[in-house]
Amino acid sequence: MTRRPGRALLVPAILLLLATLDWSYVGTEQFVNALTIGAVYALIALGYTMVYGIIELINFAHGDVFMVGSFVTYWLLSSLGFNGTISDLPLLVVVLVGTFLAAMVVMGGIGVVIERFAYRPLRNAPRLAPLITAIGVSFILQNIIQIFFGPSPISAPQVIDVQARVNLGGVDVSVVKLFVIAVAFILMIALQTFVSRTRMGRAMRSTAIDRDAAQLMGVDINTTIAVTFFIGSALAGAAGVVQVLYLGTTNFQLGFQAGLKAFTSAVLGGIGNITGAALGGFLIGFIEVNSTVAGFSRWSEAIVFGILVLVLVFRPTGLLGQQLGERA
Amino acid sequence: MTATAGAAAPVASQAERPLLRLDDVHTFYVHVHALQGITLEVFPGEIVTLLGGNGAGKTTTLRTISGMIHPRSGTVHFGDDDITNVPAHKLVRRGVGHAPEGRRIFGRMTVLENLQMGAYTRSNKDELGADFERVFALFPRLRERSGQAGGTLSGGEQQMLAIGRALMTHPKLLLLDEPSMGLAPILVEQIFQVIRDIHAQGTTVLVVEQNALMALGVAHRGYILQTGRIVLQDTAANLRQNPEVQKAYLGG
Amino acid sequence: MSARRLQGGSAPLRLLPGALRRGIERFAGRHQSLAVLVGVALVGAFLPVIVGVPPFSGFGNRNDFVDGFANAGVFVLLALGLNVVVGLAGLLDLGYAAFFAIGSYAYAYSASPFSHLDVPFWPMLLVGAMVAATFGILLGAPTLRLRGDYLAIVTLGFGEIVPVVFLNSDTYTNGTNGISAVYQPSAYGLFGIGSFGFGNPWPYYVTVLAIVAVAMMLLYRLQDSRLGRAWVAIREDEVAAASMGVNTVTTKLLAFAIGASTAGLAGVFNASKLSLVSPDQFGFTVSFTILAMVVLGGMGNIWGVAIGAFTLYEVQSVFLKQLTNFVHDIHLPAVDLGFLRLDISAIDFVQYQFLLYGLALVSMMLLRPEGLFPSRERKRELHESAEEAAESNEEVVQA
Amino acid sequence: MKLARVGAALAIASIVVGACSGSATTAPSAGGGASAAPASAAPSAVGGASAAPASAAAGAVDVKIGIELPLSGADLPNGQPTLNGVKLALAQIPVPGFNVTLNVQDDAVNGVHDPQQGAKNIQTLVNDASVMGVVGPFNSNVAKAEIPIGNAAGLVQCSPANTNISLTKPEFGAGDLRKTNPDKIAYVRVATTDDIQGAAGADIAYTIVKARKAFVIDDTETYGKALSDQFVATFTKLGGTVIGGSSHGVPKSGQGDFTSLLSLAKKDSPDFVFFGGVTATGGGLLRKQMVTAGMGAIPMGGGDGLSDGAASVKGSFLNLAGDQGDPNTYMTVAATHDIPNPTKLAADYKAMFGAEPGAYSASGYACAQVILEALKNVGADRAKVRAYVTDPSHTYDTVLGKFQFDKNGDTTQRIISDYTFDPGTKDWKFVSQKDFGAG
Amino acid sequence: MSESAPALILSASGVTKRFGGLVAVNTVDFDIPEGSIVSLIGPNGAGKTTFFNVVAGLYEPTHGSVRFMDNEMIARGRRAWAEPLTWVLPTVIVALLGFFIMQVSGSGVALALAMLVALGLLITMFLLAIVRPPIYERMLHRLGIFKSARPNDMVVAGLGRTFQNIRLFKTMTARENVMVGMHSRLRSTVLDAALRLARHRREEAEADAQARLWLAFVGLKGKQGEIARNLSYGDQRRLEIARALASQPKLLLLDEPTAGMNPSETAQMMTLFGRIRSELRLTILLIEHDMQVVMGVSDRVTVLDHGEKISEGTPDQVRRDPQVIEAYLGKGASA
Repeated sequence: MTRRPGRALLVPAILLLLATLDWSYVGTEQFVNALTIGAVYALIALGYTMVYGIIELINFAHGDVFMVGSFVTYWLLSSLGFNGTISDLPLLVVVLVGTFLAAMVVMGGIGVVIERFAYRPLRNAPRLAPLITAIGVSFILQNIIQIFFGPSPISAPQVIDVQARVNLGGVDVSVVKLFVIAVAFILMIALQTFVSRTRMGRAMRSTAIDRDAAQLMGVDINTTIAVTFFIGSALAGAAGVVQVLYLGTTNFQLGFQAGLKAFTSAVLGGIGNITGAALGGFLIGFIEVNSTVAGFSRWSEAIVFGILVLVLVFRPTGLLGQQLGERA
Repeated sequence: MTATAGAAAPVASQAERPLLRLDDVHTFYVHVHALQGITLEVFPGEIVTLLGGNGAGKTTTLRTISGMIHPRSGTVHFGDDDITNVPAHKLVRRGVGHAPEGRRIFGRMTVLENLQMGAYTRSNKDELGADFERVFALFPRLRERSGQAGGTLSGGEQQMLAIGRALMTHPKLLLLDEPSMGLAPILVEQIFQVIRDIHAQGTTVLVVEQNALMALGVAHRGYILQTGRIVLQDTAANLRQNPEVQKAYLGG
Repeated sequence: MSARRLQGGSAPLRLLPGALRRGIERFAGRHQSLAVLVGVALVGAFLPVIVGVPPFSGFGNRNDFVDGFANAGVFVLLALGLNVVVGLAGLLDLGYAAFFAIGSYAYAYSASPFSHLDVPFWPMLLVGAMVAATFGILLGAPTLRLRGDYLAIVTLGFGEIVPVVFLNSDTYTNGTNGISAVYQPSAYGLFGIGSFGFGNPWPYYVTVLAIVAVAMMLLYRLQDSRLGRAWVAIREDEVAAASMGVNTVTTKLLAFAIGASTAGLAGVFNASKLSLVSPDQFGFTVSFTILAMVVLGGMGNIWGVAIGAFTLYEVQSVFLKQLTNFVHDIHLPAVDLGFLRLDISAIDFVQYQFLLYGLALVSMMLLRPEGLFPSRERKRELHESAEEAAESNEEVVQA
Repeated sequence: MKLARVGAALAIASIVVGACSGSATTAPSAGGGASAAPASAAPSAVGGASAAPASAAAGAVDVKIGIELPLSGADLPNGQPTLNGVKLALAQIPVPGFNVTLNVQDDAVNGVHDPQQGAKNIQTLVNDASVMGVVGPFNSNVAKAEIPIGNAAGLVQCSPANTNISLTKPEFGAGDLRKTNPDKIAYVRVATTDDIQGAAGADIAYTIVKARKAFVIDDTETYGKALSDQFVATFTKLGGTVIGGSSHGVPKSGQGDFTSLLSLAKKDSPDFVFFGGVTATGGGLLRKQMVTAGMGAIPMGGGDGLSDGAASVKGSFLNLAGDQGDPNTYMTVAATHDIPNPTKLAADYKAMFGAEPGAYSASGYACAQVILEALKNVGADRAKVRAYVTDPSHTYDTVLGKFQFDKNGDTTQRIISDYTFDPGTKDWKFVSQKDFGAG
Repeated sequence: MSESAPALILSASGVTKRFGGLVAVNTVDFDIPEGSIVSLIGPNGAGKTTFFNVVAGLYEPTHGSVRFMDNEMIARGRRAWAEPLTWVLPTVIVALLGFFIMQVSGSGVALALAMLVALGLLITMFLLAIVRPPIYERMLHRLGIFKSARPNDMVVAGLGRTFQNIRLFKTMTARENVMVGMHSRLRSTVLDAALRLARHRREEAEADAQARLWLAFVGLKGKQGEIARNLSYGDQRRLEIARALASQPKLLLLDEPTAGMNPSETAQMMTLFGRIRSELRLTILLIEHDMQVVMGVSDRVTVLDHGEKISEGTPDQVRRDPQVIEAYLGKGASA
């Protein structure tokens, strides 16, 4: 494909322009809010999009994996005896790194287990069958959490001081939010590098394109799909940690809305496309914040979906999705 | 053709142990009895061709050999190993390379990445470099296009890439499924020349073809399949002379 | 002549001995509409009888059951409608509850103290269906170019937008409070079973049976017509269908419209029976439940889908709710394993509804991915992937 | 496939195991845990049909109280403590000559309260001839589907929690709900209505907190929206300013995020934030985020949906909101403070269920008291029980204090109390109360 | 037609199709005289199938146009951007009118009425735009707005096709497949089917009988009840042709109909082509790799390479064209 080089820069240029315009409209604080909300959506959306890319499954349980991740974080922090801000910086760093690692590993493992028992047996089944099991799994996860942690919202320890602020261009911005955004970007870049540069990343991409051919190259499909689920779920686990750090509360029903938004993000960006999912997540964050600023908080959900519909009407495969050749 | 190629073993010696042996293999697709007792052998250093009409079971035979599908009964041996139920991805390490029907290249990955996928199971950097050189020597076009997405190649180039990718697995036995399908006559000749070259470099080849004329031109021996059974096996020369074969497959 | 009809009609008959079944199938093949009417009538007469005998009689009295059956009828209708969209035309619609909402609000607005209007129920059935059908077309139109899961997310979006619109349009919908005291139908003394009213589920039961029977009859007829073939053709291969002269746009829109109109009917009926509509009744869980009904029943098979809907409704709203009482009543002995004591009778299953429901969904899909009563097409599709992989000679799409 | 089945079996086993540990969190004394079931002291927490007080005589008349509450999913924290309140009442109040048990119906479908299921449940209770009265429902829209059925059947319902004005007051359309028997109402409730609560909230905010500029948020649900609308109306009438002129709706806020709304509010520097909603739809989160947004010093208030226990109660507003801020930071309004002996109720509840009572446990208890009182006076006759309960001349002496039901079935106890957060006890502290009379 | 020689059934001029940066077909002119068999050959990836899909209405061309049966059916949309205006403008005008009347008369009723009418108009126009009935198309034409025909429009106009990789409706029976092919020739509506009117039943019975005839014509007699996917490969190719014929086309596009067939099957196929021409008097456009087929049946042959036409003429002319030999046939393969 002989792409004109200007074309590749066009999308980022337009986005940058829009972002700048929006910045001047909503102001720095709301801009950071949008990035923060978007970062959480984007992290969850990545898992959606990876799983979709490799086995074409809308993994409705993914939002609940995120929810379980937040509970794992809560359990971890509170059973280690942390119940508030940690002011000792080295300790904080250790706790944060440890929490992220632990939550990501645990959730990745859970993702692999889910794939093994609920989806793998249905790999050759009619394509709606795994969709229904995905929703079944979502109910199971919700109920298990409800059994162990109770149905009420949980107050989770926010180890980073939520009141800490830094001055950014004349505006005080919450440190937690910046941390959330930074974590999201680091994880996204790590993922992108992993998928495009490593041998396993190539295996994942080739499996997504043609499972049989990948197998003939010596790729173990089952392992590759399991790794995909591991990474996707681990990212959802990271989002769960972020949820706890940022909002300090979680409940067993958190997953549905988050999953819905993340799924929307993934589709908006072009499902199966990692950059697209991230872009979609941030876009939805911006749409929500803008509708609130414009005084339409009651309608924000309708606006998000309305824009999604509009985008898809003009670009039927999402913003960065592959265009299909045939029309009918 | 290249300095890196090992010593060629052009003529099969029937006395040797077969490199590949299928023994009374029955394969099913759920309820369809696709292979109904296939027995065939490929000896080291041979080019063997598998001919037959559409739906005769040629592709299924290759998929059974490469472990994409497992037979319900019968055995498949590769060298001394029973590989009947070994999954495809493990067979690649043992030396079975398969360029599937319809090319099946990774359209969204670059040519280079496609070749790297072929080398997925291998880690020896020096060997790999040599193999890349070997493939680029066989198909100079691929070197020119190494940065291009596989899906944007022309049909012939895609076929070259598919074969090159299979070669990157460094196979002892290369399975080629309809390498000439859908190609212009001029390219068909090139592809068969490449098959000869690959063989000359020491790789055993099992090729499934529609184009019986060309296939029997390069092969040492051939099998003819009909509805999941082998109905005829002989040397290529004899098959070319067989009136039945001429009528059904050579348009004579 | 019609393998499809025989097959479609046979779903509930698989339990019968061969000769009898073949006889019924032959009859059903020839007089299909009659067979549907007779079938629904038989089922309709059978259900209230069976609940009078143990063990069912232990769970509640007959009126409770009949009331539940009338509710189940609403879901049967919804599933039948969604089956047209998902099962026949292959368009994955995840926001189907929107049309249910539209039908419900159409009736609630036309016949309640809120609007001071009192349009009779019976014509509103048609009007509700037509309003829903119109919205089916309007909401279906933007999705025409979309494929597979992109379609799914857009329909899901509409499914979320519609309740938000009802929630925020206070002037016309009474906002979050919803419209209550919706008028109930008048039987004009035509039924011998008493009038529609609270506490007497029978007229509703009979009405919903009649609606279901008519809907099933019409759907069978459509499925066997030019349109039905076009739906299946689009599901199988949209490009090929278009290249054979099928107008994919109108055909898809008709699928949306007919699916939506069935949901509209269900909405009108449900609003009148419940006498209440509120925006929170039409969330994603409703859409999803209907989809699960269709998939569990066997996509594309009208009888199968109806049975799937009935079964899932009863599981969700009766069985799981009664499980605690049931298990408690049978007094299973507690099992002492030393390290832990299992007393099944003491478990409060109400709390585990989610878990049981989720497990039921997962295990049913694992055991029968093609649904309880797969249509002929679906049964084969299940085996498609394996064969397809083998025979595929698809080209890598260029560009 | 085989593995998958093993997985399913494991999961089922986990329910059973989970059941043991799970029920321990809600009701360890109820026979769930590893300990042996209590012999006879308490009714089973199973909620089945056998919750009999130990004192029940043999040969007594079997009657039931119907329970119609959301008991699964997200609504469980609303339903379960209320149900437990009823159970406590049954265990503590002797009803000589009767063997009173429960008929428990859950109106949540897929974890969300569902009017259709509610209608079906009330139908089931109507059809159970031994049910003399019903405690429930919890949610207003469920009530709207149920009231006509109960009214037609003459089965009295006592709601512990409904506050929507249109359920009882004819001027807001309640007459339409009881068309079948307009003069025989069959629905009463022990909670004060939204209009009074919202107005009281505004009154307190204006006069006690001395707020002049309020920012109002609601959860777009029936209760929250009505409360905020009433707050906005009264607050404006008193002379205060509501930023934006009306309430800002945040749907599904329990799972959402108030950050950007708060950033928006901050620009207009409000001196009061009012939340119409309950803890589960975002009450606690909102307070938490106000702190994050640097608005921790601004007082926040809400209705009785937020006054759900001390900070030690898991999942309560105070538990979620944390204890940052000064004593005047939060305030809620709720029903009367004159509960005769609140500590005894809490202690008894804790003894029986091993947990703090919920916001509506006392209300559930009171509803049970009302029905039992009627039962004692008129015997096992559903029609008479209905007539007795709804008779405006009867006064009930309950755990909520003394009250009557007016001709619409609303409680005459229209005292609204004001609570603030007490950092010492980490609990709500009573400040004042005001009687809104019989209006 | 007034022109010389045989009339053209299809005439493509300057057809170009780009996918992203890739030019699949580059300024190709192509004519098909009525009653002829014309072949399109060229190496794989030369753009044959893409050109085919443009002609069949599946792809909108980047440049150029296609006339079919004397109508310009396919071209790049002209003034297509103006189409949404036709939906919105009437609405705006009516709404403005309402405002005007309200200003003049001071009554809100007129405005309300106008708004209602405007909304109705908007919905009507929108629905018209989706369904695109002939009236709407005529209106667009009068406004100078041109939109390419869709595949089904081409079928109605008289074009039938098969696919390179067989694209049957796999789970339908052979008979049903053929009946889908008849779709555009059947008239019964939803209502007819729902009410099972006599007319609908008659039409269905006729269609059924006709489907059997078509199956018999291609040599699938007695296989009407078979599920398409269970048919043998050759039979599937035949069924695809029967399905295309059922739409009663004037021009039949066959995309590699003998691919994957052995010589004897190919010979039978060639006989079938002959019968289609002689008995049904159809024009055929053929994409083929098998030179024997191409040279055996074609009146004219066109060669594409890299999206461009490199040669055109009778089979003999093309076979000797050095350019064709170099790019496609190879030196030894002209046999």
